[in-house]
Amino acid sequence: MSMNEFKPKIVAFCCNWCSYAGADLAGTNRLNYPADVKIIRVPCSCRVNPLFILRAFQRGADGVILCGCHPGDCHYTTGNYYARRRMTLLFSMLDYLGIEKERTRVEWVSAAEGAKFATVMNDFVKTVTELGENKRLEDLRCKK
Amino acid sequence: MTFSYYPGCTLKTKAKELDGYARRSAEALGITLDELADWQCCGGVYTTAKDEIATKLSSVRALMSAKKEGNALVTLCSACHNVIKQTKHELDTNDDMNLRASNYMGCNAREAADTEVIHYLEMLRDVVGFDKIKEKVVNPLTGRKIAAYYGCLLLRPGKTMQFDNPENPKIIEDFIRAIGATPVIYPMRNECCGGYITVKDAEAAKKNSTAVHESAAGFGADCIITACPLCRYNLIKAESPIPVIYFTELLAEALGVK
Amino acid sequence: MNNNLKEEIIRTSGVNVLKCMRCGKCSGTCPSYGEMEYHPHQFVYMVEKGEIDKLMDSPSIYKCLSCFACVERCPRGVEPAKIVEAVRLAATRRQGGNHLTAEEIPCIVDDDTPGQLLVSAFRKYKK
Amino acid sequence: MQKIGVFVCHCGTNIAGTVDVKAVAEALGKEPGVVFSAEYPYMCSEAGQNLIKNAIKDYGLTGIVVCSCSPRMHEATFRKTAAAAGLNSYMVEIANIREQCSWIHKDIKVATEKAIVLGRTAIAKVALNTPLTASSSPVVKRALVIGGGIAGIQTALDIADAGYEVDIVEKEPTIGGKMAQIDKTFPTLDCAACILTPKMVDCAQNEKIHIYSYSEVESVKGFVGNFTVSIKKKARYVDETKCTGCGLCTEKCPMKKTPNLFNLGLDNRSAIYIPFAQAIPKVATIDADYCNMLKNGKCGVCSKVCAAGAIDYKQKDQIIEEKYGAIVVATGFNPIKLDGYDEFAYNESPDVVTSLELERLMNAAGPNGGTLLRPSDKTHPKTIVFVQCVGSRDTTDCGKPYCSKICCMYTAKHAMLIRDKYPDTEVYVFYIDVRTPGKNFDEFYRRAVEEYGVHYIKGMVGKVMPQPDGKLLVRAADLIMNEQVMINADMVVLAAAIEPDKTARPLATMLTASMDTNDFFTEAHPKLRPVESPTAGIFLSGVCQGPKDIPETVAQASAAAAKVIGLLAKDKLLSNPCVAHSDENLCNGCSSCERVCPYGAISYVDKEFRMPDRTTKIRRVASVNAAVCQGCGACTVACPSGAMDLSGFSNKQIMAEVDAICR
Repeated sequence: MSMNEFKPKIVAFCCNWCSYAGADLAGTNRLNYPADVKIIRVPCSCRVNPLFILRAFQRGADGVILCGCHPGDCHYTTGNYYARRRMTLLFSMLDYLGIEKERTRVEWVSAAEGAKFATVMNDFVKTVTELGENKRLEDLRCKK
Repeated sequence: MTFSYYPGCTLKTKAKELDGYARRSAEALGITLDELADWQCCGGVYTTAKDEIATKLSSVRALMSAKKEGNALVTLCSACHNVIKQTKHELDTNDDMNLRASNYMGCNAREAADTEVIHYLEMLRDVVGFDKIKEKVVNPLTGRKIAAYYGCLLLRPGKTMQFDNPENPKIIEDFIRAIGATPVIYPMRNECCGGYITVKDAEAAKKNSTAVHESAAGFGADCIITACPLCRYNLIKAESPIPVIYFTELLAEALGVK
Repeated sequence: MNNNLKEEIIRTSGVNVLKCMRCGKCSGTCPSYGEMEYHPHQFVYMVEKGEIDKLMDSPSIYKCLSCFACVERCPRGVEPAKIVEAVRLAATRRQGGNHLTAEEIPCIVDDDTPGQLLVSAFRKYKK
Repeated sequence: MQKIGVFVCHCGTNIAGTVDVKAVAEALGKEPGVVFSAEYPYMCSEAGQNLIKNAIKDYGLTGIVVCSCSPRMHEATFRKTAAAAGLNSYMVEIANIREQCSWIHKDIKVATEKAIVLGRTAIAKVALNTPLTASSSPVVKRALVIGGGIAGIQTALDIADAGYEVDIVEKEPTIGGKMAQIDKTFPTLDCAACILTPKMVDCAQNEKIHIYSYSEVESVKGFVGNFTVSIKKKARYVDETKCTGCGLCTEKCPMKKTPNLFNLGLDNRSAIYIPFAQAIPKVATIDADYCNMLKNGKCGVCSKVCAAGAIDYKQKDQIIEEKYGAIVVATGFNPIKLDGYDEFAYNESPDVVTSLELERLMNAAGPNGGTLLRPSDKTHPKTIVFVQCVGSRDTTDCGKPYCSKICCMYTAKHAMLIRDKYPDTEVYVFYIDVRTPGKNFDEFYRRAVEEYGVHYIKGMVGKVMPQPDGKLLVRAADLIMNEQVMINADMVVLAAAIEPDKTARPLATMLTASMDTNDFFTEAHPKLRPVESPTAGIFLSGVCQGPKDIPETVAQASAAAAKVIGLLAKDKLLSNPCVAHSDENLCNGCSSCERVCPYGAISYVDKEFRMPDRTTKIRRVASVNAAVCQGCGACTVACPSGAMDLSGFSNKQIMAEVDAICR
């Protein structure tokens, strides 16, 4: 597969209150970002279990991004702080396992930041595309 | 404290007193000004165009040699300060400028931006401290009403120069208070004297300069001080009714080293 | 409408003329306003319209003092002075586009003329 | 085995324009578990909903997926549709193929492929959905209004009118807000105090309304229908219940050099003060920064002259806790600080004033008793220049990018009033655009020009230069004449941009209500839910949501009140059933979940378990209070044994979604 054709698989976890709404706003404002990003709605960034991210990489995702409300603005007061701490640990472990740090990211996107959502996604897809396919954690048994 | 010092071309010719008083005062204040060995003329004005690289290289070289000396760079002439500071900012923010300057110079030009550029007045305020100057004054200029003339080069563009509030500066006023005189606030103190236009349109320059000295005199100033040889030249050419002198002259006078 | 020139001006100045909201504060603050045929706000608008030739041929480009009052006070961060500079450079870079020659200097200089004046004038008016 | 129905919406051309909806319906029809798949131009229309209902009945569907707009838009609609057809409303999933697909992609092939992936992700999820039933919680029949300006006053009056208790928390010693400082109102020119003060009195006299003046919200806990709010009553050193508002103390107080903040510091008052004659509550307050008794322990004059014995120098801040069903934010605005605009000489000359300062200068209760005089020398100004958009529509660091909306109208009002009262005064208004949409607004502005001879000049002022003779030389552009004008003015009035009150940001954090980048509260929907915050139970009234004038503020205040009344009228609220639950067999009682729960919804109970050997054992296990749980899911990740899970967003469901995306 040549680099030009490589289309990364990217899973984006978005909290329902800020980032999912921010993604909607990006749509309402017709701001483009690559179709490689597929969003999973979660109530809060703290709902994202590290296992979900491991599962994504196991199933062949090339990048995983977690978006939540800005620190201090969490709908559930403190959820994004939990998420930030958990992800810091998880990402450094993944880095150790050979999943480059650039393949994982946490971003804060508020409901009003449609433009930021699009910018973040464009940038993330670009970064992951440059890294190429992720094979390190992919479970070949999952492949058909 | 030791600083690298960039005097600039005019301070070696028509504005020797700006330079001389500055050196003597610095000495009196315990500051060593170490003149850069190989400085070249800054070019007088900063060219804002993105594709003008060569015109900015003398500033890059000055920054680079100060970095080699390991000192912050002190400037005195407003024009030199403006050009060097803007060049530093461009190196800091513009990758293209960096690349092209590096190609010209055969080294990594961005490193030049590490050099801190401070104007002599900023040195007085932030390094020496106006309080300290007040203590060292032997000949306070009590009763003198002095108008600070900033012009444009020291203050603008405000975001790059970071010198003072560009619309309501107070550094020279504080300086005037430190040497025992009374500052005169007048609205034209941050407006342009006419600058280089005097070469082609002396009348237009005169109009600008006249507005400045009329404003200062109207508010009761008995003298105007500046850091810029061109401002001084234009104001005097426009027949200022009150003397226009360099701020370093007053500093030297107050410190008793004139 | 000269699109190539327009692009050149926008590129060399680094200014986004579309940010202008036409308030005229640049012209309300310009100390050289009275000397100019085209005023700072017109520079911005005419670049947007691509009317660069008119600007290049106008003496207005030599009247700007580069004092940056318009840049400092613009509420939209448009930086009109950079536009004027870019247009002037485009004009002086043309063959025979110099606005100042060495021959003129002796008539201008007097005993007090600071070197700074001549250096800056040449930088502004001659290529 | 689930029987799933898939419904793909065209949304006119919004989706069908970039997504091949037929292909999507066809592809999703082949997914495992799917027994019905259809597309329709408008799924949210009655016909579309009927299509869903019929399919549920005809095919015995156990779950449905609607591929349409954002769930934030129509999830509730389709849940109702399902319920109407006898399907549990939580057996519905939405695939967002509009905001997150058709609207952001241009290529039909790419968008169609993505829509299919999003559809199959929803199918994978719905296959694992379980029917959920919402539990209910009671509603506290009392509302809190934060801010006692015209917005808060109107909201409180309307709520009280409907028979509900309502409290107003106002940080100043009196309610009234900015409107109390305004002299006249546009476009009718009636006096602000004449129309505002009766409403303030109504508030004070209404049995259902309680005013906490000189108070601030300290903390907010709870959720819609059941908030617990701590209110800090700041020490005013005067017993409100005893003070009669006679004002004798303010006359006798020797500290007369205290800046009068109600007059924006344009004159002075005493250290003990009543902000203005019609203040509500009409109770004195001591300014602790200026009172000699509080600062140095010397004086005590006010205490001696007070016949009611209301002065209490030892008074402390007091915290009051109250329960509310709904909270209305009405925190209002302030003009921005003009420190970044020294080209207009505001800090240099006292004769350069803001428009709000001009209101006080023209007000009969203001520093000059209603005669317009220059602050510097108290002379009558003959030439006045108004500068519009000072800090508004300004993308630099010191300004605001938005239009402050009210300045064009109040400037026309000021200009007109000045020309009316002082016909010898020339008035110039420098404008960028005159923005006067609104009933009778443009007519009002035109009257200023045509009947009152106000000089409107299109262009911006570049610099204001104070002159030695005390005049203000104004340099500005006249863009239509294409010339630079110089005006020798006596006064310059700056229409400063307005910004949300500084207390709004920390309040938003307490309320977990979202704000935009300018610190205005975000509404739940910009068009359809303009007075509700996205956070349930929080409502927005007045300028805290965006710049508006008095008529608009009052309209929004009443709208917010209507929403509050609608909420308080309910006895019970159905709560979100997507809450956490613990598998007692897996729980090891470690307390990890309890520690991360921000609501204290998790407690531990000792429970008897039957062991394999037929003995019983008592184990400590987690128990979730479903009425308190808000469903964030923090506990599900904290749980080391995997006992905790979240209904509606279960581990299995999210894993299935991940799998479907990566397939």
